[in-house]
Amino acid sequence: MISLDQIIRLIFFPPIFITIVFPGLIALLIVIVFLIWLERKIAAKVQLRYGPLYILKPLGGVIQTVADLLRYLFAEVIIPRRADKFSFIMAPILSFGFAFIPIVALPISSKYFAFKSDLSLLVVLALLTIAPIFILIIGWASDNKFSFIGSLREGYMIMAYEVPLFLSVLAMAILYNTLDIIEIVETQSKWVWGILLNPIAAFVFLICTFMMTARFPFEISEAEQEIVMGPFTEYTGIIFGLCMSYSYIKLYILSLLFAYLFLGGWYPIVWPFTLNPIMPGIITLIKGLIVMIIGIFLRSVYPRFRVDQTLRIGWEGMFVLSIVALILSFSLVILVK
Amino acid sequence: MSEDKFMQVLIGPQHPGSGHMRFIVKMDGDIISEFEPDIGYVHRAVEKIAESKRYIQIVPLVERPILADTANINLGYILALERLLGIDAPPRAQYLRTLLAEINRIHSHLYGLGIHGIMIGSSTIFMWCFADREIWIELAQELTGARITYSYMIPGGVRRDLPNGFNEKLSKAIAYMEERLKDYEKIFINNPVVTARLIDVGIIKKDDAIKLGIVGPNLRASGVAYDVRKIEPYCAYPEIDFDIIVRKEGDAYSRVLVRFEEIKQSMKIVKQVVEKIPSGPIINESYLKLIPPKLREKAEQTGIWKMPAIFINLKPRKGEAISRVEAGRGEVTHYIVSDGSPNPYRFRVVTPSFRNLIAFKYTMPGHRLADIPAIYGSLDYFPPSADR
Amino acid sequence: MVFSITRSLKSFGKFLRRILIRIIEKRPIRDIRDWGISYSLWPAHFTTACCGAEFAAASAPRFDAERFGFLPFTSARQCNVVFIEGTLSRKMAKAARMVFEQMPEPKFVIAMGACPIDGGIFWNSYNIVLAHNILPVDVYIPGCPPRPEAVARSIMMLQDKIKKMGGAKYDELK
Amino acid sequence: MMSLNELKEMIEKELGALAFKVDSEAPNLIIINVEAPNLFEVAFKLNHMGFDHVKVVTGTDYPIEKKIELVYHVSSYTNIDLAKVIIALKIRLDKSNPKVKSLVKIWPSAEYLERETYDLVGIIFEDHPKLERLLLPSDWDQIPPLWKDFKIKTEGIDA
Repeated sequence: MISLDQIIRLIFFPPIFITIVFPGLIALLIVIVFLIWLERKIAAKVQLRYGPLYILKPLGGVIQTVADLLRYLFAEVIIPRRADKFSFIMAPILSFGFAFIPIVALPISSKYFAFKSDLSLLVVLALLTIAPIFILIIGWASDNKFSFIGSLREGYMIMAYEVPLFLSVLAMAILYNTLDIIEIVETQSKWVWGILLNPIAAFVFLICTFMMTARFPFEISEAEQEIVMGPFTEYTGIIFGLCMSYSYIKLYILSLLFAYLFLGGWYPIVWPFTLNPIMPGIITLIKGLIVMIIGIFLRSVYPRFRVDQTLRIGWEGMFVLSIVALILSFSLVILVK
Repeated sequence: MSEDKFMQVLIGPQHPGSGHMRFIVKMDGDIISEFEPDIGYVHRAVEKIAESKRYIQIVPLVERPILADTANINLGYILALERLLGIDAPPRAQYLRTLLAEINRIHSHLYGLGIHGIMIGSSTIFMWCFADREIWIELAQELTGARITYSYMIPGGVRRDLPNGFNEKLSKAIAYMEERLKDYEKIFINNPVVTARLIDVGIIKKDDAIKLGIVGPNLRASGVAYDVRKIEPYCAYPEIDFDIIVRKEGDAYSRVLVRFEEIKQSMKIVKQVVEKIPSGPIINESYLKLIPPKLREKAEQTGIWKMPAIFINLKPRKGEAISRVEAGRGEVTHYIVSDGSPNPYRFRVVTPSFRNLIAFKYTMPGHRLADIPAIYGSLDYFPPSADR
Repeated sequence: MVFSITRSLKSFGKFLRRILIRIIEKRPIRDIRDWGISYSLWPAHFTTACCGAEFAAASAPRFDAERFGFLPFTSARQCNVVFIEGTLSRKMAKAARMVFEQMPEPKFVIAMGACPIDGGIFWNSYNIVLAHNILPVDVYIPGCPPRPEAVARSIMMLQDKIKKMGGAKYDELK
Repeated sequence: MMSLNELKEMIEKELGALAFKVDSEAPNLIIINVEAPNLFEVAFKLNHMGFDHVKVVTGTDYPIEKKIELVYHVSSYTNIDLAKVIIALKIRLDKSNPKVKSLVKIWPSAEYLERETYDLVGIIFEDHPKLERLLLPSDWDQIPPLWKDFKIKTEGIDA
């Protein structure tokens, strides 16, 4: 017989807890459901509307996304005749998977993590870069001109946001003298938050996050009025649900990463329950949510840039800024030593 | 995909950025090399149907294709018809027509501004414009009794008098709108992303604009000071003071600005109209005579007139008439050929959108794919009115 | 050999699909599905004629159709409602049929305005098509043009039809 | 300021024998009747005078006379004096062979107007850059709908 105690211990076994509960699948699902609702609700608030409401009136229609998910779940899945069937189905699943995997490397606190590695920050970023490749495959497999153009745009964008993003992370790594997320957070708890140490790197990271996750004003690869739904134009049903959540997963992971790198991770308050993974988890999540909410709020302020303008911002703006951030980090390190 | 280096992209009619038409675009990489609008998706043969209808029945018919700007299109038709009938509206009716035309111009411009906003991705400006559009629609509704299909102007006058308390509501609406326009400037006009998207995009030079025969705000944004309200004043416009907004640049951004400033001008006109409006009958005396005295007495009290029965059998003289009117989107031209029967022999209406259609073909090439919605929105093109 | 395998795979797929549909059509799952669908009616961006102006007003702040979970969305593949906004011309009717066929099931049609019902003011035009001749219309909205309130009403009617009358059936069971 | 009569005389002088009748019905309208072969030359001269754009192109069917009347309404944007009038350039064509030289080369603004007239009235404009169906479906095979012998239902007893 497995006792209750064993079950609890199994659930709180770090690799399982992190992948399944937090920051893994369950928390992810709740956050996405909440985030998409919040996105529509914030936009509605700015736009003098109510937004989704009647589905659950007392709570302002918070489960609207659940209804949308149900519809996707029970909708017919259409595979266009001219599409390459295997890659058409596999590419979104794999892109979802690779966007999700980096979660494993995210620690909850200094004593609670799935695995400890000196390079956990690098692992997260490296895994995140794999996912966009499948977007290119999607565009090819759909055999639709809008998908094709959309995935090409994504292809152009990959370089423009990834190089500055990596450089800004590198700047922080130099500053903290480590690539281990746990040590990064611990270092911050001794000094000050990273955003105060190197605000330029934080800014670059934030902008690149919005570029990477197709937030406004960089919603280039899914630009509705130009190329319908970008790479995902041909997708129906639950596979489209995967595609749609793809950018939100990336937003989720990058926001948590932002919290670890720049906002002191789980460390604003000294909490008494050291063993408990819940409290530090919540603190990290709140910090991440603030970043996510900034991201979704931009929708109601900005229209979108053109693709060439975005690339220019990436290369001429963010790239240069990230170099400046690197120099700043170097000089700080030299100054301290 | 075709074998040569060009890629043909068909945009629409089911496309978030196309409206009721199709663009046949030939792309060279990300650059448009050929652009052909394919219209006719909303062609409902207004001109042919008009030949089977009585003159008064055409009043609602011409409104339908141009749902966003019904008052102005109607005014044009009525002016042409009045020229054929040899009749004129009394001064009060002229002022009321001007009032409705300008209210309609405001909400038509808000419509255009909003659609342009959503085209380049700003859903907020779309929602705001449509929210504030409702205020003007409600004012017009108070005046005419209908939400957007007013059928307010009739030969020889208008259908209803000014309702009680209209002036207060109007001044309230103007005060509100002036505040809101400042918000619009913050979120849309001065938004860095908007300026980056629209400045120097879709330039129509002055010479080209004249050659292509563009109309309305698009023409004025290219530096041509042509406004029918000044060139050939109709209704109460000769007695009203307003400016023609002209800009030199001719790009998408200047078209937005012209529209934006014209909203302010329209509010100025509306203010003057309610100040200057003379008292008197609202239908021409020759039609008024036909109303039985008792009904007439009642109508003078309530301000709501029942149309005389003669309207169903209006028989204009044999001949033809042309009228032009500055509608929200530009100049509307109505041309009626009458053979003396109660039905028109030939009815022709050329709408501003149809005149602006040519701008697509000659403006788009050389721009990027992402500029299509930016330029399309800036032209304020309303497909049903072009197709009729 | 390969051919026969693919054919048997196909027939197996069909069989699987039929079984899945049978399971989904059972009571508790069906109710959950109908609830989800009724609050998630997404029309495709497909404006057929001038009623589109009033349709846009219906999703704008004063009337805000998004309260019902009604969100105009990009392409037919991700939507489940065809909203016929006014007259269908012959050219547009072809497009409307195509949009309808591109949509995944279960899908619905709302026809707005007098024109799709009987032609409206354009009843004697040579270039129009009545909606019921090409699409299975679920809800009609009379009016020329209907007010945005009527659009909101039509959404509620369609929700009722899905929830109470089992409107969301897959094509194979119809 | 130029009065309507002065303008009329000016146009008569300019066009000479090309136009066989110039008159004005309304205070803003000057009607010039032209023979089809002279149309292009007249248009060229009008354009030279400053009438720089076409407002309307209309084709009207007269089945009893077996003619189609083609009207170009022309006006000006640049010259304020000319902008106040509209010139109606009228040509009568045989219904059996409604062919005329396109004026797109002179007034590019006529391109879509002429194309629509071709589509709905069936007038063939020679030298037009793209004379194809515009409003009607491309598989339209009946007579042009704006001809009087194209019957649609009408209200009343015969409906």
